[in-house]
Amino acid sequence: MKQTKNNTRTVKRFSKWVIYAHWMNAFAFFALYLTALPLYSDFFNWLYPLLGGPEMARLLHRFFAVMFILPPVLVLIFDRASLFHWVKSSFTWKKEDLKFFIAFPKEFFGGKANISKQGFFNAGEKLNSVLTIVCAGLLVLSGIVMWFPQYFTSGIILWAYPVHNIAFGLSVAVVAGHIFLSLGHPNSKASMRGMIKGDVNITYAKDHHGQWYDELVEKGEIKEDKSEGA
Amino acid sequence: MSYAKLVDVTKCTACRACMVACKNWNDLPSDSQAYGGTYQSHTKCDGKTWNVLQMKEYETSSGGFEWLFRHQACMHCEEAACEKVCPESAISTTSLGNVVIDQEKCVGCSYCTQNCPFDVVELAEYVTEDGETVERAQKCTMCDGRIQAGLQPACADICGMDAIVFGKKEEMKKLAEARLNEVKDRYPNAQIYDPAGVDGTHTFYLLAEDPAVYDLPENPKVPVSAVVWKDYAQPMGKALLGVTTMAVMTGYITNKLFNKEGHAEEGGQTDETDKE
Amino acid sequence: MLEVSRRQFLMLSGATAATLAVTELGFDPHRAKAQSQKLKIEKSEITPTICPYCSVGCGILVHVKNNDVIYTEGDPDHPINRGSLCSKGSSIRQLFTSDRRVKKPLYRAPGSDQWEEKAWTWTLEKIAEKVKYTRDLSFKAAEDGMPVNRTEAIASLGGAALENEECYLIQKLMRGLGVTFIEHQARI
Amino acid sequence: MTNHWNDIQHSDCMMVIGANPAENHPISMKYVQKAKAKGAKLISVDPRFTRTSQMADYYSPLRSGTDIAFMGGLIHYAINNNKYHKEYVKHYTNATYLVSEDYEFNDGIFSGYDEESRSYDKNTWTFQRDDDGNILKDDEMEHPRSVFQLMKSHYDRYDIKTVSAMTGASEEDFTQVAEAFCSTGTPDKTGTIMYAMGTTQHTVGSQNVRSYAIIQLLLGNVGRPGGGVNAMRGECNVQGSTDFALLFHLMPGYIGAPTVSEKHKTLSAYNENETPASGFWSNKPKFLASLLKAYYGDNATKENNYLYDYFPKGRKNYSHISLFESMYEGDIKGLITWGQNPMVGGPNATMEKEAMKKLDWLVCLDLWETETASFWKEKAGQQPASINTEVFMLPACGPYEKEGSVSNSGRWMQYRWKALEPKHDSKSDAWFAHNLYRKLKELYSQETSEAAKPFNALAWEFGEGEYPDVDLICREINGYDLITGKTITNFTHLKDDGTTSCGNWIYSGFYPDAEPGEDNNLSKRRDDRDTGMENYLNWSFSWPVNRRNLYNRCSADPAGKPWSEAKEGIWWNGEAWTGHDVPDFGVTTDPAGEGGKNPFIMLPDGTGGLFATGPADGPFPEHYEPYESPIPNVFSSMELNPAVHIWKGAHNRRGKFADFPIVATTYRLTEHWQSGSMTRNLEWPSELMPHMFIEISEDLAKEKGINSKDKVKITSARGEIEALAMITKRFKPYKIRGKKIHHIGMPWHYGYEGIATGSIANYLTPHIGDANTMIPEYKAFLCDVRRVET
Repeated sequence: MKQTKNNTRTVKRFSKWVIYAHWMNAFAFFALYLTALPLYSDFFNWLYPLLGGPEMARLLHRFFAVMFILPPVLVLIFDRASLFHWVKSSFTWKKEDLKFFIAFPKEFFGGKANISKQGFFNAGEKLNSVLTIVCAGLLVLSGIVMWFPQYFTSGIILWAYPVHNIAFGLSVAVVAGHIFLSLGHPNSKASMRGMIKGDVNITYAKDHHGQWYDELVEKGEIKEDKSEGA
Repeated sequence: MSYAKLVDVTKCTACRACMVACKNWNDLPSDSQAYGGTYQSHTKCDGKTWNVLQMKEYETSSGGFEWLFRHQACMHCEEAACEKVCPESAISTTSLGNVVIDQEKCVGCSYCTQNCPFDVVELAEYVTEDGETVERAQKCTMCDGRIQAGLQPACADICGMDAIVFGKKEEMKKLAEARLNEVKDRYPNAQIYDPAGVDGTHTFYLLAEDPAVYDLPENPKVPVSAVVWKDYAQPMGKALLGVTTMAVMTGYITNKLFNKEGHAEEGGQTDETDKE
Repeated sequence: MLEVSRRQFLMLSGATAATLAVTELGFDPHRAKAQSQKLKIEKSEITPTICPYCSVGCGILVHVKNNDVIYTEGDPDHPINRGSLCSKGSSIRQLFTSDRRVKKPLYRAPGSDQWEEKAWTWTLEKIAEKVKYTRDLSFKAAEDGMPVNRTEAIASLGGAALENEECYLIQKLMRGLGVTFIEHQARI
Repeated sequence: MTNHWNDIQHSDCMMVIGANPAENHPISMKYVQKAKAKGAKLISVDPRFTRTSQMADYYSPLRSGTDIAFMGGLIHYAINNNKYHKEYVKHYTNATYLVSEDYEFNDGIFSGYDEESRSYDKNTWTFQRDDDGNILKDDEMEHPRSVFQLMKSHYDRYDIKTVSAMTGASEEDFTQVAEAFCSTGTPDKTGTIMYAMGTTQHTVGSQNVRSYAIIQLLLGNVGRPGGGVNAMRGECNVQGSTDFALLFHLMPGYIGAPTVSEKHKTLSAYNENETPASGFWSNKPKFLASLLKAYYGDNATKENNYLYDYFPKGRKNYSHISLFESMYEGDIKGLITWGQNPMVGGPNATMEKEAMKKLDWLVCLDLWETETASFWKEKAGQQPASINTEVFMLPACGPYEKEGSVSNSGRWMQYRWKALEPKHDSKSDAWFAHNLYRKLKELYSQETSEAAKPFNALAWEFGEGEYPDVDLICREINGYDLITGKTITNFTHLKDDGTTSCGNWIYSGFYPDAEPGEDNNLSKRRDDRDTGMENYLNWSFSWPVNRRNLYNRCSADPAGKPWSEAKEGIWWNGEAWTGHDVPDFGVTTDPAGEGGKNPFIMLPDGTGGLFATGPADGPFPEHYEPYESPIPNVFSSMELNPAVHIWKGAHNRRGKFADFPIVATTYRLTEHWQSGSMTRNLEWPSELMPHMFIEISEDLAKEKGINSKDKVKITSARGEIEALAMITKRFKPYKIRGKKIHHIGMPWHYGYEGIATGSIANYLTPHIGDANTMIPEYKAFLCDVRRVET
């Protein structure tokens, strides 16, 4: 925990391994997205020359596929606790989480919502995580089948394509929302800091992750924030 | 007008001229395969060998013996799975009914090779207009250039036994029916194979035995997975993409409109103050 | 020289319609290119020949363009095969296009384990010398009180794929030299 | 072929024996199919079930080398079941002739046999004649010495049971075949026999063909549409190259080559001894004089007997086997091979390869490096350093890189035009012959030695160009009227007074009545309109005189009317013979007049020979076992054809059944051709049949512990080879005289050069040939097979 000059207090949120993993994964995702886009729809065929032709696009896609799979492995090795914490909280759902979704649309479209207190991961993040984990899992598994069809039965191979396709569509939707909330939506912008520097403004923590904030205060890790919540 | 190639296997002597004529016309490379223990030269059709003559020793249920021959090549399905799954629109059905792959559009993704119910499309080397050697999905085109110009496919043209004939589908169907009557005595299990599951094919057979004897699927279909994928998942995926995009855009706009004061300063300030 | 009547084109109304449709819908250069590539026998020079393999005697048309054989097909006007061929007959394009053809006269010296490329003039002279030497040494003008004019030290084998005119020439030359060991594939 | 390919469609029953047209003459099946569409039946008789068998209505297996037993059975069946065509037999064959009382047949031996020389004195194989020399006949064919009765008793032993026991064909299969084929013994039906090398490549090859001819004559099938005895030739011009006498015993046009003997000492002696009194061959002196005029041109005059003396005279049999035996002995110093590859195609190739080492020089003309050209290489199993043969491998050009004609099996002489210039530095064989001649002429021109004289006398007028002028060769073959300078109309105009020349009388007429410079080469004709019965009289040229079906006088009944409407050939219109073909008969010879019912005009007595006096090994075909046989002969105590020549020597061992208990045969495949140099060097045929294999039955595979695709070793008394196992239901063990006999087969196309390579099957085959033709017995020998442990 450190104090910034203008007295804005922050609290540690993510370890550097989580951050590395997140960005590596994010980068790989977009790279995968771009290298697959012309194959997804010939509307994007103009991308092939940029990618160096279909063969290169395919090669890059496979390269980035490895990059996409690597992050959880890295975290597993270097920061197991964070990984388990993330997975565990993502799949632990409580009543408050549901309330979050009732209030969220208003917040999303710029209104002021009264959102119930959220944990380390708020319900939105949890949903994002769950969808991300599921989609990534499907993408990876179906991708492996498509990459190495010789080891699978034709039924599995045939189904790998729609699965990859569906998971892709879903993950793009998830990612789009995720990005918007972290970049485009004014109320969540602060969270970007968490994924860059690893810490967040305490005010932000209080507003968006009330439960976590309370826990931190209770543990004495931070002092109570007196400023007005957003 | 729909055209079709009728393969009457009962007339075939397995001379395999169709295989050579195909390579000759289409300038395909040769591909010697390992010894398979029979006269059959290639295990199946692939991108280098667009038609393969199947030769099977078969003991009939009545204890008789038949050496069964079948010219196998792309079936040119009316409802072509390859065409359905091709992400590049490289595969299309022409006005004559034959299914062709545009080699310049194909990117070699092999979706078609995985989805063909008859396992005839395969990747093979192709030299592009730029002289680059790449892997492209290749298969029998029914000699598209020839038939568009009014010539017969090379295999039908070369066949001395009229085991391969090409013409209007209805006429070929009638011919097949007539032939079926003629061969019933010799081949009691003879039947026409023009599978309804893919809405009929433009290469169809008069078989001497059940399709299974020739390793042909009894009821080939466009794979359900391909239907799910192309008819549901992909449109929905695209819709989802659209909806998400719309939502994000709307969110962005509405925020600009209603949430001008917002909390933007928090993050912004933080970022700036970080640099010290 | 001769007229080769072209194959009776199948009248495909569909094909005509398709072409029309393409033109009506506007020119698709990509497709047009693909087509011109495919109908490769357009403007080729066509020469009829007879299949060099078995003796059914099928007619074959050889399509030549730019001093290369670009296609061979059954002669549709030939009364025996009417355009059809077997797998061997369909292969004769490669008799020309093969890169395995012997390119120049080859000579193998006694005891050598390799070929040497030679010019025709050298080769012809050398062979003529050999023939003359062997013949002169073994020539028998008479036997049992009658002229026999033969050599039994030279043998000639083959000719069943050669043309009649060539066979005539070969046997005339060989008998002119007095060769009696004249045999060909008909025996074996 | 007596008939031609298109004619097969007129048949009611096609018996394929000793052949496999679906594989070796694939397009012929087009006409088989046409016939079948009209209700005809196809019979396939073969040791193994082939692609032809699959197309057949009836298939009967037959152990290799038992054709005569099978055919004898058919003759027996036809006679005893009254299935033969009586009118035809009575008028058109020699069935009614009475045979000399001295002729006899005893326990496999015909009268006149000399064991020492293994040959027959044929003096007793003659007919009884009256004082005027006319043959005595019994029109009822009941006289015990009539050919018919002698034949009947000869084949008495060939009853179904015995035939089945010997051939391995079941009684049911045999009966089916017999019923189907003998049903053509009626005037309204015809049947054809299609055969090839499966028939001729036996020690009884000629008699195999004879046995076909006999059944065909009995059933009235010779000379009629859809009938005939049809040899399907293996190479595009084996017909032509035979017609042009690339064989030691012939001169062009089947005039026997003169030999060292009193009979041939002079031209007049030759003419006197070799010219029959009647039949078309009575014109032989005219043909020979004209031929010699073609050889020696102006140097040949009536006075110098057209330089007959210069024509080489042989003293022995110079056929393929004896050629290699002589080479093995070191007697042959130089060999020129024109597109032939004996290292793969020759019998007992192990030995023939050894023989090649004794050559001083070898010239090979081919498109590819053949096994023969590279016989000295290490990959041929040789030590190059120890071989002193000088080898010249000359690049020959391909078939459409030159021009000239080839004659198909139906004797159609068809022109091939030149499509493009020879590839690389290749030249045509004609170019080589022409230029070798010119080079030799240069060397001999100043000499007057005994050796130089005959060579210098040779006429060689084929133009001054680098290539010989094909048109001039064609004219010389057709022949000239030397007085007018025009090409001669046809051989009926040839004379023996030195005023005509003709390079090959049977072809005379393909280039008729042409002034110098005027092209009238009928082999170039391309009018594909049907002139009736699909004889296409205006397409190319068919020798003789554009005749499409030989002996076609037989297509009409004795009175000159077609036997049946569907089988019209030629007929007598009251004044002349007319119809769909060029009559093989005197055009104005009245059926009611003298000789009017004798359709076989090439034969001295004009009738079909059921009893033949020509063959070296008997007037009636008799079954003998192959040189290497798995079982004693049941028909007589003679095991081997008593008239075949046996080559002795360590290099030609004879295998015994005890050591080599499996019958083997060799054959060809659709995808390859002959010794393979013309197909194994091409990618497309090579990929269709890339591997050397042997076909074995499931039963034998089980006995020998051989699995599919295993590498196996096949051994015979002469050599051993390796091949891949093809275990097939198409080969079944035979039951011969109650004993199980295994039979295998293998293609003989493979060698060590080319894209598709494999063992040479002929390392296994023996040096033994037919008694008449010396054609080697490739089709039946003994071997053993075992799995190669890997």
